[in-house]
Amino acid sequence: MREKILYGLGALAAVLLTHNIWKMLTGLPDEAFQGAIFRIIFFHVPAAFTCFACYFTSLVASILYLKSKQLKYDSLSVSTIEVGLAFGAANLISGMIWARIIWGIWWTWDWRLTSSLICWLLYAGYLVLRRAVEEPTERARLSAVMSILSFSVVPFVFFSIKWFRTQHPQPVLYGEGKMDSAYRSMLYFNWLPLLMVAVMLVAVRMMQERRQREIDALRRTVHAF
Amino acid sequence: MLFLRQVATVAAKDLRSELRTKEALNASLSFALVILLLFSFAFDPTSEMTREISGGLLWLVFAFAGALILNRSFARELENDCLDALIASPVPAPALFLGKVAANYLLLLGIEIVCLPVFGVFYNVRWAQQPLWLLLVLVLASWGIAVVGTVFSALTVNLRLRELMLPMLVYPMLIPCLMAAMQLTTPLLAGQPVEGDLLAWLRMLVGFDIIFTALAVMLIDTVLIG
Amino acid sequence: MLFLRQVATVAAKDLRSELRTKEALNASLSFALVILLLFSFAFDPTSEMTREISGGLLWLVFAFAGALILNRSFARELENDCLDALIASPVPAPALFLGKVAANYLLLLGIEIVCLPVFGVFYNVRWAQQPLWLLLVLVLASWGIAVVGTVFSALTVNLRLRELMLPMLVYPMLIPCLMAAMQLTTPLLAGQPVEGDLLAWLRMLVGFDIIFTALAVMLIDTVLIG
Amino acid sequence: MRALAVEGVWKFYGDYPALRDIRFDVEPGECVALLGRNGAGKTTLLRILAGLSRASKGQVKVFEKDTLDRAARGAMGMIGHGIGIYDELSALENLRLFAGLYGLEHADRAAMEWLERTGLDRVKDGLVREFSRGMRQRLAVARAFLHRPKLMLLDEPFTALDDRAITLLQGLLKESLSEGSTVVMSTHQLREALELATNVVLINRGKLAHTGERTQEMLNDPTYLYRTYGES
Amino acid sequence: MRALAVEGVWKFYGDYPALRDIRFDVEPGECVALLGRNGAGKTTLLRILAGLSRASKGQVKVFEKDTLDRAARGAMGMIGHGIGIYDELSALENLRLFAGLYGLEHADRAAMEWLERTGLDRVKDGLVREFSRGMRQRLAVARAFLHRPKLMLLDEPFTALDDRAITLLQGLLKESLSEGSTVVMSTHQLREALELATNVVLINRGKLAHTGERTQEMLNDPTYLYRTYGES
Ligand code: HEM
Ligand SMILES: Nc1ncnc2c1ncn2[C@@H]1O[C@H](COP(=O)(O)OP(=O)(O)OP(=O)(O)O)[C@@H](O)[C@H]1O
Ligand SMILES: Nc1ncnc2c1ncn2[C@@H]1O[C@H](COP(=O)(O)OP(=O)(O)OP(=O)(O)O)[C@@H](O)[C@H]1O
Ligand SMILES: [Mg+2]
Ligand SMILES: [Mg+2]
Repeated sequence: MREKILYGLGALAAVLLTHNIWKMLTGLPDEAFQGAIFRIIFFHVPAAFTCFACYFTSLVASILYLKSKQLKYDSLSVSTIEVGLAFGAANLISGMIWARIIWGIWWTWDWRLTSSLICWLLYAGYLVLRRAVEEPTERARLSAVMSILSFSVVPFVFFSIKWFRTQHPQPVLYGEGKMDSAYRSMLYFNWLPLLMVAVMLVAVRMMQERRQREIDALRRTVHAF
Repeated sequence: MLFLRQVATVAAKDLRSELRTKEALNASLSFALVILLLFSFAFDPTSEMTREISGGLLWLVFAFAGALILNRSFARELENDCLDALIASPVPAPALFLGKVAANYLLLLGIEIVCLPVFGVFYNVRWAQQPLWLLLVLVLASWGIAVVGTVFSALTVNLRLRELMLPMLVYPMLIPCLMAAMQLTTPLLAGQPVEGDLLAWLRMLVGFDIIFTALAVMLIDTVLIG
Repeated sequence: MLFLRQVATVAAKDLRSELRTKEALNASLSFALVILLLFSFAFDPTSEMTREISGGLLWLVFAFAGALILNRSFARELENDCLDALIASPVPAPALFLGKVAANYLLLLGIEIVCLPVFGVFYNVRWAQQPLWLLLVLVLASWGIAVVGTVFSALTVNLRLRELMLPMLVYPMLIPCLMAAMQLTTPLLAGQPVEGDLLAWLRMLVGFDIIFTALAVMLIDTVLIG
Repeated sequence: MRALAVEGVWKFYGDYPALRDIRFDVEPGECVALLGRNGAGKTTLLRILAGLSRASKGQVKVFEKDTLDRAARGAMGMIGHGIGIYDELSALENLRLFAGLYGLEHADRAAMEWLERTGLDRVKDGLVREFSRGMRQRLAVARAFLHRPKLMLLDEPFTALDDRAITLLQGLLKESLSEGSTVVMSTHQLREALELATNVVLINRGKLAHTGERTQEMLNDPTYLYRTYGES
Repeated sequence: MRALAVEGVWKFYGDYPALRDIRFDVEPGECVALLGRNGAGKTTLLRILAGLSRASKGQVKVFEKDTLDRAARGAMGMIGHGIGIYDELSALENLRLFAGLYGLEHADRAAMEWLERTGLDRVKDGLVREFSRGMRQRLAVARAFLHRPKLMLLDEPFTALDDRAITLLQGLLKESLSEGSTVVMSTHQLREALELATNVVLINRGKLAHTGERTQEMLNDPTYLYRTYGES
């Protein structure tokens, strides 16, 4: 049953995405300065938002784990971080493609770009840390701490364009940013399917984690003789 | 009061056993020298550009050499299961932690103060033109390094790959702190005072120290008692 | 023949247990990335000078990340006193040593080959202009790092201060090798072939490899059996 | 007032229960031998009692206080696998350090007293690094007894000790028992343990298999216990 | 041909002589209990016998060959404090590795045989990391016996083992003794050791204090040895 809902969600997301891409390509005019490539923003920005949402969920899950010691929160935390890393990578890569076309280089050591990368590396470090701890309860405890500490970088990524002078564009969605309403609504509307994909992936990963735990426990009981 | 005394007891113990053997201190100092040397090979330091990158260089050296001290901090407790003996005592975990941070902090500052003149000689930099500001930056940034490093030292102490995990996790976390220190140090070494934009970096250092000290003290119980 | 089979057995064991967990590999890779990041802050790499120091930067990253792999090499044997079990077996110490060198060498090369494109992207360098020469330099210099690092890993494995001693001893010893690699890599990354003066550096690399391999194989018995 | 109350303690490693609903009480002055096969969960339980690890479910009360409580910690002493002594400090410095951490009033006097009692006063300024194994073991004992714990937790204390060291430790334990202290020790050396014990707690794969007084039967044939209450 | 000949072995740590002119012979088929108080030098001696450490003076011959010799090493097996097993490899991979290192002809068959004999064949593909302590211990035993050593060296093999594990190990040792192998083991658990031993070597602070056959007297009262030959 649960799986059916998940597949349904995935299918819906796919439909929405195709619809959006269709509209992007046919319905929206090219942006005045950047031309066709500007459309990448519809993936670049929602990917970043989804990624932040995942990290935030992981923060909450980690705190809950430390409070309740229930391993399901640990599963949630690791699942969201893995998915968050995937969306973070999507954001980075789409940004790099964009940069290649607009700025002519793949990468520049600008604060937004760099802090995104730091953030990505920190959460990748979270996964490396997890692999280094055998025992599930201890792993959950240590990685919860790591997740909480790591989150301190996220606001930094978010506000870096405000705090520093960056080559990366200034905010257009919030603050005094301006954006054409057609673009804006498209952006939000494209965020929806991405978020749905994220939710689906997290749910699948959580199921895997639970089964993995069951298998591990069974194997431990077998190996305990 | 009792809390402070406990912090001091733990710090004194760490300092005493470190100063008795000077193992981590020597290793870290000579590592710092080796890195300075390696860098000077990698980037021909006679050129003008040394001046531009001096702050960055210096803090890289401090960060790398400091990691050795930090790594040793909790590793020292593993040898005879001393960590268990400490945790089982009535000293609260935050006191334990702050004691260790304090010891590491002093050791770090010591190393930095020894390295500065050496750096000045190697790279032909007159580093003492703004001594007070420089000291302030050292004091603030080293506290950040000590706090974050000690938390991670505690976090990774029981891992098989301790030596590996610590630098891998600590450096990204420290980047804001190191960055600010680098940005402040370069002009200070060139003799310019801290003003204008630079004050923002100083604020960032202070913020970093406060946030991470608070987080660390809150989380240390969880880290130490499984 | 038997000797080679023993070398292969030991190398295969190391590679297998490393690839099963990928711990050192992952950690060392992400450490490499972190160092690239740190360097980019320290030495504002947008400027023209990146090109001048790219070789130096690259080999510093390899040296730091490699040290982690090397550190792990004999440390891995400590966990359950496996080193004793290995030494007590009829495998001669040189076979043991070369097996471990081979495993480390492959891991190092793997890391380097992953890091190169990343480096190219981040520092905006077109690194693949002289692929064969570059490969030659990588192959030669990594062997040097692997041999020297593994000897010291064996030497320090039983010291309490393993994490401290290894980098402290290895880097100074590696300076000739790293130096040559840096001098060769910078022009190669800029697209110039190896000729003239550069050939001398290449000879130096080869000499370094031969001398240290010979020395290591001769001394390893003494190092391992106390 | 019970010296120790273990109230339905569970410990999970992941989903694997290493301890399952352990519950027993220890009255002051008792000496409990904590027995069980390899992997039964003795170390896990002792670490929870000492406050080095938290139970997943259930509670442990030491003199009716939580194990994380300051007073409870001050009343406990532990000898685990490691000696818990710093190699870079001298014997006296080590004891003084722990006297300080436990907030003893006459730290120096207590330290000197225990150095004397363990026969280490001659070498009190020697670095522990230079001590032989036997001397280190004595110092570990001195450290554990320094603050006169009312509840002593011992994890395989006789392992790898020679007859003389065992005699020293048994003597000290007997003495502190006679002064009303409580002792809980895990061990595989049934004979040594049962001689001292007044009560027995047997754990079998994480479950409490038997608790009760030590009987003469057990003394005569230590494996009796496993045969009667353990799995084959 | 003597199985083991220790000819005037000294070992210095710095200036401190941990072993002083140790000399004794072991004939094939004997089982020697190496006894001594903490710090007597048992581990030091066993490591020299196993070729893990070199004597400062004197010689050790294993089947009349030097300990560093290939054939001598192939004829020895050792169980030390650690289990000497890789956590990241499976049980089978571990045994296959050591079969390879010892150059056994039918590596796979030998590995499987010992997995069966130690009751580990069901979990042969499980990573050692996930094994319980008892299983790890069994695997360590399997590794040590894998190449059917003619001379087995054991350093405190019974320490921290439960009754069942001790029985397994004693059984295997007895079997290999009956097949003509030789055993040298150090231990503080006199009772278990003396039951098995045919000969006794007692070291006292690095000096040989007594060598000879095990007598009924020793069995009846294990501390007899220390009282008679040791310092008080
Ligand atoms: C690898 C390179 C890049 C990374 C890591 C990156 C990262 C991010 C992140 C994390 C956000 C969302 C956070 C926020 O809403 O403030 C964002 C938003 C945005 N990015 Fe990028 N970016 C990159 C390259 C680019 C490039 C090359 C451009 C265009 C020239 C660009 C244009 C934008 C725009 C317009 C936004 C929306 C800003 C807003 O309103 O918040 N990005 N980027
Ligand atoms: N850190 C850990 N991670 C996972 N499992 C563990 C851990 N520590 C102990 N266990 C498991 O918990 C169980 C109990 O272990 P414990 O060490 O408490 O046993 P014990 O009774 O002390 O055994 P021994 O007599 O061998 O010392 C074992 O099955 C063990 O595998
Ligand atoms: N690596 C070392 N460095 C210096 N001294 C050592 C070293 N190893 C052992 N010793 C010393 O050598 C002597 C013999 O030690 P050894 O470990 O062989 O004793 P043992 O008989 O095995 O004792 P135990 O019964 O406690 O295991 C001791 O005095 C010890 O302090
Ligand atoms: Mg135990
Ligand atoms: Mg010994």
